[in-house]
Amino acid sequence: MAKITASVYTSHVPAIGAAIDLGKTQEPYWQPLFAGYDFSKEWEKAQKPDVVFLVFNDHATAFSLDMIPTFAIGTAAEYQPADEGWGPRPVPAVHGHPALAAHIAQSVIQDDFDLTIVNKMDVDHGLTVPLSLMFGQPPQSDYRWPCKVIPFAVNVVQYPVPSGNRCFQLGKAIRKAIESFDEDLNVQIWGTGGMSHQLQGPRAGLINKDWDNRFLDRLIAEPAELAKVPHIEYVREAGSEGIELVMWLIARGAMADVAGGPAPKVVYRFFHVPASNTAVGHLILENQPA
Amino acid sequence: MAKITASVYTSHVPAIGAAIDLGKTQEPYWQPLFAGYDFSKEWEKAQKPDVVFLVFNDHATAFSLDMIPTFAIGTAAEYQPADEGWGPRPVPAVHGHPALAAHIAQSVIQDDFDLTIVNKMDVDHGLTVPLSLMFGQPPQSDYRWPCKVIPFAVNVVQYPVPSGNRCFQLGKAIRKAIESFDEDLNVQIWGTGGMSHQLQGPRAGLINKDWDNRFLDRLIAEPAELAKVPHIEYVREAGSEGIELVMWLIARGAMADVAGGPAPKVVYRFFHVPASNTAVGHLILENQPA
Amino acid sequence: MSLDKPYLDVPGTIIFDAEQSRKGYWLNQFCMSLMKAENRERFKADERAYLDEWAMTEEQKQAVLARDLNWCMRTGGNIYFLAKIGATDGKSFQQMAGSMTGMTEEEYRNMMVGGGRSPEGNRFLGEDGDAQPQHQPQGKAGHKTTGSN
Amino acid sequence: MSLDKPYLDVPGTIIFDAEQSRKGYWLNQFCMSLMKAENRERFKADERAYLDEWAMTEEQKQAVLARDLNWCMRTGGNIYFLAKIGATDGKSFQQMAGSMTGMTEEEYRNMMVGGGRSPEGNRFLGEDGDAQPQHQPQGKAGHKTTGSN
Ligand SMILES: [Fe+3]
Ligand SMILES: [Fe+3]
Repeated sequence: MAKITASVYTSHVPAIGAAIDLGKTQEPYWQPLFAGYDFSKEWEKAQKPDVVFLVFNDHATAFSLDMIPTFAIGTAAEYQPADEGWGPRPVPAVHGHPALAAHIAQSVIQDDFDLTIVNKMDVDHGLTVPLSLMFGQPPQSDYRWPCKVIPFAVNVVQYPVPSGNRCFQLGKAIRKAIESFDEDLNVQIWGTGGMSHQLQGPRAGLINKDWDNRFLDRLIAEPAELAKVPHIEYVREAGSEGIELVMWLIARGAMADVAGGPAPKVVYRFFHVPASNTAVGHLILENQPA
Repeated sequence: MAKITASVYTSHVPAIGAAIDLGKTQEPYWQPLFAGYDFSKEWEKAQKPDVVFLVFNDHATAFSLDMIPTFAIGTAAEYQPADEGWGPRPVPAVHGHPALAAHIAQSVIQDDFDLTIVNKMDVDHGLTVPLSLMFGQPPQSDYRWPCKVIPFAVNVVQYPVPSGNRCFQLGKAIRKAIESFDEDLNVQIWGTGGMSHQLQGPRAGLINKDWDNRFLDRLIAEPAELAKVPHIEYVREAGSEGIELVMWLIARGAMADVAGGPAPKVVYRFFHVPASNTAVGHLILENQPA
Repeated sequence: MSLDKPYLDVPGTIIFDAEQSRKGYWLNQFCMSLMKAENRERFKADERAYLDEWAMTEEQKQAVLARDLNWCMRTGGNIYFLAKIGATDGKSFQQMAGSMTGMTEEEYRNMMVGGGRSPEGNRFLGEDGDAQPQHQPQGKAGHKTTGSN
Repeated sequence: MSLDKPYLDVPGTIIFDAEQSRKGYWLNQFCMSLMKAENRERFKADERAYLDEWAMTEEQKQAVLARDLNWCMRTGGNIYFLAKIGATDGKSFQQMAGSMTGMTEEEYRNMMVGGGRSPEGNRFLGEDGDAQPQHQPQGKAGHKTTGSN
């Protein structure tokens, strides 16, 4: 049976990808940030997930205004890194898990989540930067990501985005779907984006460390309550792009405790300001044996 | 304020479009079918709707397997008739109502329906055939449809399609959205597709008049119960393509009685077999003053 | 436990679910390409060469070349996609649907005018309706070999 | 009653909702076109001519030519789309975001290294934070005219 063993939460700033790709990770500006992911890379080497269910948002890359899906699940075999205007990131193609993805789609749609099924999608920094942070740059001798990835894109670009509670409930449905899949698989679910940031207008550059850290506290301890926070609070407290944090609630909703199991173990927690315009938060939660 | 005054239900067979476009409506094969819509055309002339919210399904026309939205709402200003392989139907472009459509999208997404917003979409026979049946062919002297149309596409091509109950609940949310729009508008909601038909395999040609007529009875009298019918009953009793009938439940869910108002008046009912491979059903329900 | 597929016991019917969709992805995308007039021309000019541009299986290509829609469906095709091949050939949906029964065009058309195929005996595999495997092909094609319908 | 827009009272912020999206449709679709290298070349070769290929308003074109991202946003632009213009110009997200504050690149960068902009006074229109309309432009650009920050 497939099992969700852990959830991972991390920001996904494009400048982080650029810093990696241009070899700047040891510069004084970037060093503290990347040091914050040293533990995570070692942890992933030990965990060896088979599949990562990766919740992210497209930043006007694969989806233009022609079609804006609220929730889109990738059921393809492969996804190429996107050219976001600076050329594609020099990272491997992403390999999907079509059978598990199709299984999840079927289960979750029957649970009244109105997914869009996607078979063709270039993936932008929202998906590739978390992979780089958690797995490092794959060596040329074995140039591939160490696991399969199911991309799950959430609309957080055009308002209204899905509510925190909708995301949390969706996480529950995803858990049910994954854990009903026949094959033995070690599955992680990642929530990416955020934390506080605003990329627009005279209010650009807003950062709210206190709110961010309270978000991390509550995500660990009382996610169902946190899911009730309305959009407007994200905008007001964490900046217009801070709304990306609703995606973390999907990953959190898929953890065992939400379905009546034991509380997850907080394996790692990290917070750093700034990466470019953004506050970087990172959290690893492991499910515990019942 | 915008008001839903009536709902209309009709099949949307491609051959009906071809019969109209090729001038065959008075041939013995087609005459009884088109006669069944004479009342409806007169009724529409009296009703003069401002906007039709038109629930239909795309038949692998605008949506390939690259992207399959469960529910997609059109917020564009204009939609072109699609070339489904035989060339585009010779009918006018469809004009949308971007402001009302965007308002509905916003309201319904906030009510936890995970819509895909679409701004570019060619519309196939699923949308244009019902327009032709209800409005006739627009004269060359005034070559346009007599009202605006908000296209709402439902996935009924790749299983799993949304459940009958999900569709019915969505109808309720759409009603709430439309009736909270500031402008005075006479809005109709149409559910299209079906009735019994199967286009594939050795079982092609299946028709189930009894089941279809019972569906019409229940759609009028006990839609909430009807919405509980599982997919497999549609397939078994009404053929693999009979599943399109779940779309009628969206229109029915938007009627006043479902929100506690008076029962609608059955203005017209019609049933005919066959049109090509399909049983044609047609129903008009008018909301009554409270 | 895997998800239920309660539709596997319906005779003469393939439900286009996620599994079929994955199997038929390139076949169906090839079909979509025929919505452009210039692609229809290129396909008609050299079917095999056009098919070889797509990552379809050899079996899918053979099924298309044979215009055997049941075979196309078994390899993951969906009727709304496959209809683009029919449109390219100038066929109607009725001709396409009928072709999957073994009946002649006239036989199928007459069945429809007569009220269509009855659901009786065709709800579950193992019953005795005309859509059941033991009664294929239907119409005169069937009479030749089985002597009964 | 129309739908609530509870985000209209956040200073220095335009939420990209359905109304903005409709207003900015062609502006944003123009931006998307810059994801192709050949379009970036064509745009750089003759910006005006390239813009004229799109059904944008004259104001939207002027806003793009002026590289005034606040102006672009008022006409319906969204930052993720507008970022494609910045990418074409070789600008980073930090440079783009900073350009909307009136600060120099260095001033903005220093603000971020110092922990970013505080939410204090910037939650509601009418408060007195640095993102409020009465304090624009920010940084040295503001000091010149108002003498205070
Ligand atoms: Fe992001
Ligand atoms: Fe249809």
